[in-house]
Amino acid sequence: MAPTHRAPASDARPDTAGPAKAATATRAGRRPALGHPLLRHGLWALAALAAVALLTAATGPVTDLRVADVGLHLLAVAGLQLLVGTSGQVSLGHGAFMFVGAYTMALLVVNLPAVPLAAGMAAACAAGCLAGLAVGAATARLHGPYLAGATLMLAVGLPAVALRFPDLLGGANGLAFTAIGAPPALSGLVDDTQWRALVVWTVALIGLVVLATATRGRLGRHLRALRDDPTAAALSGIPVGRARVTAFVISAGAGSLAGACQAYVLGTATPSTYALTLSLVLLAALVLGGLGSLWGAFWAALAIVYVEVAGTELAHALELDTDVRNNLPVVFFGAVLIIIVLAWPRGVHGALSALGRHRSTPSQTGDS
Amino acid sequence: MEHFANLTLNGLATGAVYAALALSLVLIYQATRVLNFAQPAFALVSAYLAYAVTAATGSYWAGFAAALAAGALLGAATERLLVRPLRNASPLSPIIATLGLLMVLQGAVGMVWGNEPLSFAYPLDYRGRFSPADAFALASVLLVALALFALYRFTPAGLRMRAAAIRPEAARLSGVRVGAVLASAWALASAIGALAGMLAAPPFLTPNAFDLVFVFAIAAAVAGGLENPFGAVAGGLAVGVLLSYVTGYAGPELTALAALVVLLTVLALKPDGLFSRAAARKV
Amino acid sequence: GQTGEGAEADLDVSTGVTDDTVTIGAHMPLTGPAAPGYSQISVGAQAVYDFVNANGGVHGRTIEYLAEDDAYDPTRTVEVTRELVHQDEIFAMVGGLGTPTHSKVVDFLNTEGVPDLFPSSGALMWNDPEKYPLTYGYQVDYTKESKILGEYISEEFEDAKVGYLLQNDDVGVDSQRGLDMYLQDQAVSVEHYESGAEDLSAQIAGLEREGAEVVVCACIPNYVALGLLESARIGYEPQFITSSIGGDTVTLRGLLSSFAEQAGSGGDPDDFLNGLMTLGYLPPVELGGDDPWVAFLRGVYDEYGGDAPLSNTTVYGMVQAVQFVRALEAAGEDPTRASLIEALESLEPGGPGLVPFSSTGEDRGGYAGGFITRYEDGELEMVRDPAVTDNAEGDIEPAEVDRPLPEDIGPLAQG
Amino acid sequence: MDGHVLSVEQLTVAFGGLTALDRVTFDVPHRSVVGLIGPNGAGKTTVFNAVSGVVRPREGTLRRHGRPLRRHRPHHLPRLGISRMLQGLGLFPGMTVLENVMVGADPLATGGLPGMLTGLGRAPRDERRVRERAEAALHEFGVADTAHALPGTLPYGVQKRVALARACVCSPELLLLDEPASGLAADEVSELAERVRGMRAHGSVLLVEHHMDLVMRVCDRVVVLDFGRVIADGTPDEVRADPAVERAYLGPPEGDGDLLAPDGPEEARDGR
Amino acid sequence: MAADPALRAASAPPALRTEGLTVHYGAVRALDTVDLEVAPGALHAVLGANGAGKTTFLRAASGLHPPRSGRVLLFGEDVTGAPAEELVRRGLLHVPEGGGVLTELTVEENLRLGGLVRRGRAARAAALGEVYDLFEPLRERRTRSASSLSGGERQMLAIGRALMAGPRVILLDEPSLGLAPLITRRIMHLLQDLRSRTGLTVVLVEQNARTALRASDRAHVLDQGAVATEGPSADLLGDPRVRAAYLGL
Ligand SMILES: Nc1ncnc2c1ncn2[C@@H]1O[C@H](COP(=O)(O)OP(=O)(O)OP(=O)(O)O)[C@@H](O)[C@H]1O
Ligand SMILES: Nc1ncnc2c1ncn2[C@@H]1O[C@H](COP(=O)(O)OP(=O)(O)OP(=O)(O)O)[C@@H](O)[C@H]1O
Ligand SMILES: [Mg+2]
Ligand SMILES: [Mg+2]
Repeated sequence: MAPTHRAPASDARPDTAGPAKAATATRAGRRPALGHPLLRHGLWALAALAAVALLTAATGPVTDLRVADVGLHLLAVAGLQLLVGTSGQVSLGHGAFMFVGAYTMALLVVNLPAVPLAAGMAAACAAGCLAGLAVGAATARLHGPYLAGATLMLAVGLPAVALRFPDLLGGANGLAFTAIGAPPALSGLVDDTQWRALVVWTVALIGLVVLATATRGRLGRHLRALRDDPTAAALSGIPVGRARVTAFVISAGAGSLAGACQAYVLGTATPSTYALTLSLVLLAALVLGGLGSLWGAFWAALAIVYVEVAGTELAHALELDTDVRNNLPVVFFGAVLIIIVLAWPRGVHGALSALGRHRSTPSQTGDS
Repeated sequence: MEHFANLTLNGLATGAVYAALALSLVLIYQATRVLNFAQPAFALVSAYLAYAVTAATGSYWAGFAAALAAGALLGAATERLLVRPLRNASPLSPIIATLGLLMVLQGAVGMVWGNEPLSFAYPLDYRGRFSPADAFALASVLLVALALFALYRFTPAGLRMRAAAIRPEAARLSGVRVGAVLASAWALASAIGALAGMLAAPPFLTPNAFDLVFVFAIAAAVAGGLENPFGAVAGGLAVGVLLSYVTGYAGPELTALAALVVLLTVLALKPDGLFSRAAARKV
Repeated sequence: GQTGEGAEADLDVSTGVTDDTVTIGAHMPLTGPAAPGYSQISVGAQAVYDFVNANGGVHGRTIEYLAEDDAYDPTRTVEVTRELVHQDEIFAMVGGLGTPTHSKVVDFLNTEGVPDLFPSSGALMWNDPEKYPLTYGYQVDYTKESKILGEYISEEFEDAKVGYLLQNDDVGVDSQRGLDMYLQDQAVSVEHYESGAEDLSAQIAGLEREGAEVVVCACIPNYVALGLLESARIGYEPQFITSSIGGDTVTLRGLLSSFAEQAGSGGDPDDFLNGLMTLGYLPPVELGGDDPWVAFLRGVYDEYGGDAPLSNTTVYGMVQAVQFVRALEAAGEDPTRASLIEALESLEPGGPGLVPFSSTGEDRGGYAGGFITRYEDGELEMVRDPAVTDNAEGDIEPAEVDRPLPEDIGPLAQG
Repeated sequence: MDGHVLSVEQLTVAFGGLTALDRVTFDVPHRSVVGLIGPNGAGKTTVFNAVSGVVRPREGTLRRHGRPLRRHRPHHLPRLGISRMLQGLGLFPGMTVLENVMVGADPLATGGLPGMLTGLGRAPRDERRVRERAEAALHEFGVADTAHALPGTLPYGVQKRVALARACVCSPELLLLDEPASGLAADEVSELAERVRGMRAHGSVLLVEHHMDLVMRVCDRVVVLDFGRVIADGTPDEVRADPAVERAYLGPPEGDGDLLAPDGPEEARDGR
Repeated sequence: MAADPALRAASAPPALRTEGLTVHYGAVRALDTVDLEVAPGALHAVLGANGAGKTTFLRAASGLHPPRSGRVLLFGEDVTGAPAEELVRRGLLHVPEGGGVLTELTVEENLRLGGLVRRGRAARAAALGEVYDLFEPLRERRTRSASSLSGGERQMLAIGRALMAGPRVILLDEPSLGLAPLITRRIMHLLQDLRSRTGLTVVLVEQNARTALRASDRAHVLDQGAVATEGPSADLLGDPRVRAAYLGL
């Protein structure tokens, strides 16, 4: 440690990215605990599920599909949030865990159609956790760009497994299947897409409750501590390596569940879905949404689904040359990313909460 | 045995391309601690511009010069407009901004030139087991690495560059004009990236042509250690040769997997890359 | 609210048909690594629809063609397809592109009762009336065409060592099955490439090492060009024979145009291409004015197409559109999905193509075979006359086809 | 020997060619304050690093209550009843003061991973206990009102107290303090002295400090290092009177007027 | 042989002068209209409790933190708003709190970096030699990474790096921090020596008020961002009220 003894000088750039330092003074300590955390989070989740049910009941299958898409991406990004925002490990390979989940789900449905959905989800989560354990253990000593590089290669390399075992995993074509839809008892009440959206949100919200509980409690504290200062964290009794791996495992489990949800909704698992782009988009959306808070993950999921839609609609709305029209959505997404990162370096959530603070205490500004 | 030699030579030729892009990544990492995702896009724009200039003038080398100039310009502009404003944000922010830039530039190239492949010439005769074009690629990359090494180690400019990257404020207090130094580092790096683009573009150029090159360049840079230009070159050539063997002996679907396994192995043994110095004292 | 699942979808509907429009959709990669090579297909199809619309449409209705980008990512395919069906309410899917992609929506389209016409893929699964009653193939399937190629090679290059260069997906697998029926004993080497790879040097080196004198490529044009260039680089000169997806010499000429000069002989990309053999089933643009359909399509393309030269890939999309226009016309004044299907099944097997087109109740494999040409300085020489076969053990038989002229087809004639 | 919280025996640490510690031997008795002083680079922090498992000694033994410490790692310290305050404080800038101190108190929690994930089982009780302990420590160190502030926004003296609170919240048996007085104003140093003396009631302190007033005021024993060797070991008065210590570290006795007067011993040191 | 600073002040403009310097961090005013004048060749102390604004003052004076209002004059020239790197070229060196050594560079690279603003290879080499003579431990560790240094060694390196530039005015933020008593004294000696040899002007921020007042000619005492009192150091040291209220002595 340098004998610096004030708040970290603005020019100190730790390369073990503590990406969210200033952004994430959580309120864990600020609010007196309102009952049991599980109860609190569970009530939130039920409210959210009810909202989703209302929304899907009021809209058509295309919106249902997008709602489901938001839900599963929310879960994936929330997992990434724990890894990147809380534990400070930058992963460019989160899509690989979605790959694991999607294929676990697909293999189960294809080979053992009788297995109940919940068991499929549990298996996918377990497979993801195992993958996370392996990856976390292999990369526990890496920091900053080295971890980023290794996980980037993971995102590219792992889906190739499907190409290596075409008989089992379907090669480049992947697997197509139809998982069980709405139970007959509910036919007439909910249609198939709506049912799937509800399943996704149920899974996602369970995942979020776990992630929220873990982040608010001792584990989250440990992860934030080792993000901010690994040496001091170790000296305070935190087994740094093990905590890092734990973060990887949990985040991979969430990513894997999200992948399983995606496979369940769309009935496909294909390597090209889990290409590098997916991993990069997840991370980009996380930063755009705001590091360090599950709300950030929510904005991220919205962005992943709807910026794309907006770009496509823009392209259709404008009378354009073919080449320009085709490429417009990509450019649009990139431009949104740049503008938001420049305008709100702490993401949508950071900007909104700063706004909120500004409103409530107009005299207090100036968080460096 | 002859097959082995062929695979090795092919691997060296593609490895030179990875090495060139890895060099530009390393240089930018050294300068600003940013993993520049827009680097392949700079290379792409430069290569497409070179294509246009070559088509207009009929001279490959006019296109080549235009590419390097365009690369330098793009790099400097990005540093000024995207990276510098995010200096005090989280370290991830500039990385994500460059990712956004990658999307914008890649899409823009598609808008202007379309997504169909263009036929892109080699600088020199490409025929032969180790052709003049291959030799050009390898030689230019080695030369650039040598020059960069000398720049870092022996020149005040290199010292300023490193200082500006590590602790901008402390560097300013030693009289380093951090802004100018960083902009020129980005310009230089992106010119090297443009060189990589010119080497990687033949034979066919598409807006996504450099995606895989970029991935392997990152793997090369990381495996070699981000502190050292020779690490990038060694990493690039090693990755090129390795992938060539894997394709030749095991099957092309395994290349990415093999790269992953090798990278993890290297980093497990040397967490900061092969050419890194000892880890810094923490307390 | 939407139709529940399980119940047989109602086909007596005219979703997507209004008084003056018929809306159809397709999914294809317009961006991303898989886009190159395919964008001309939708350009060609659009040109035909524009031409038809400009000439009064089909039964007075203009055709609205929605080509959506799926970036060759099946997840996106599922999403855009559902949007096309539920939101844009298309009448039919026409020309959904790619095996990995389209195979993920074929179930959905069939259960939703959306006619699924002419997927742009040579996979065998489109021809499965039992499972996919609403799906009708277009492209000659990979196995059929490679059987014809295999037989030809086994006859014409009797003692030659043969190497395969295959795309590492169903294209390669299905093609190899057909080739192996005839070339099992001659094949000395099988090389694969991943689509998206930038380099074939290891594969070509492998083929050369095994001494392959004939190389069959089941590849898209990019990789045919790369293979030709790479062999020229190392001075390896086998006879290249490509399947239908890779043999577009217009595209190949474009790809190779920069290298001819360095090859040192007058600077014509034909130096790479001369002698190249290709399987085809549509009229090749090289036939020029000699073929009424090529002349017609060129006219349409010149007026409504893009800036790129007319290639066989463009023709692929144009013929796809022509076949749809034919079916739509036959579906009657007030088309329903059922009448469209009916019209398809009674469609004359002849069309712009040089081999029969099959879209009957039992066999909806689309083009049923092909012919083989040899390229020489811009001219094509027919080395194997049109033949048809099945994708199993069946024989290869000469094909006869009646080709209507463009002016015989109502919506096209008014021009 | 068993009475000693820590015994350092023949401790030798080398970095490449540089021997940072050379057969260092001393004890920290139960309930005592031991000062560790010496010129810059003498190896004081390195002693701390060896005790806390951050560096591996080349030779020598560390004993706790007579039992050797073998291959222990930094995160074992709380379990060993040892706690360390870093030279640069090492507060977690992204966490509130309360959370910072709660991290120090976390070893009190006993629940496992499932509880942390679900909030079930012992987790809520653990959490409450840890929080109460941390709040008590904040009170004790007079910084309770800053509980929800980020450390970076606080004056340095307050940050120091937070760091101390974090180090002390688990009532360690041995507290390692690395230059706790640096950057503090005179009155704050006095307060610190009181606290350090007060700690003797529960455990022992090993104190590295350049602030001689403090060292002389609070230490029961002082060990002096120079170039990695122990050059003196005794009561503060003995050490102050030791000419070797004066030559190597202290310079001529203070209070003789101008600090800037040329002093002989310094020249002598230059000639080493 | 020190020239009388007061005498020189009469003939030359002050080495450093601030007029109404005011600095904000967001909405917080950290420095409030601070006027200060340092004669060339003087050793001037700035004192105050934790958080009084001493560091902020130095950062504003050296161009690291642009003031909201007020002026900074260097040898009579207005340099308000000039960036720190320009001021370094004009001979104003700031050794920040905690030194700010570049831990990724070697010891010698750190020093060479400091000397880059100096013209002439020979001058740089001579300066390097002088710094090594001054801080022997640095010479022994010249090829080591600066991150391996002990706390005190880093502080030496930071001061050495500033000296490499051949400063005319040097701003030191708590230089004695973490240094052994002997080294602190040597640094004070060195500063005295430099000002008599080269006319160096020193602004010294210190927590240890007694040492600082003994070493300096004049001093300012800051309290909550404003100047509480100022005067010749000896007077301040002798004034019991000042000692009690601001210096905690
Ligand atoms: N990890 C390391 N690698 C190389 N050298 C080191 C390392 N750690 C310490 N040293 C060297 O060992 C010697 C002792 O360092 P240490 O930090 O223990 O000194 P110290 O007595 O604490 O000094 P200070 O009072 O200045 O803090 C120093 O010369 C330092 O340069
Ligand atoms: N980056 C910053 N953002 C917000 N407030 C700050 C910042 N830096 C300093 N302050 C505040 O400005 C005031 C003056 O701080 P400064 O660091 O100048 O004091 P100081 O006199 O140097 O104190 P010390 O003796 O602790 O070094 C303090 O109240 C401090 O909390
Ligand atoms: Mg120390
Ligand atoms: Mg200060």
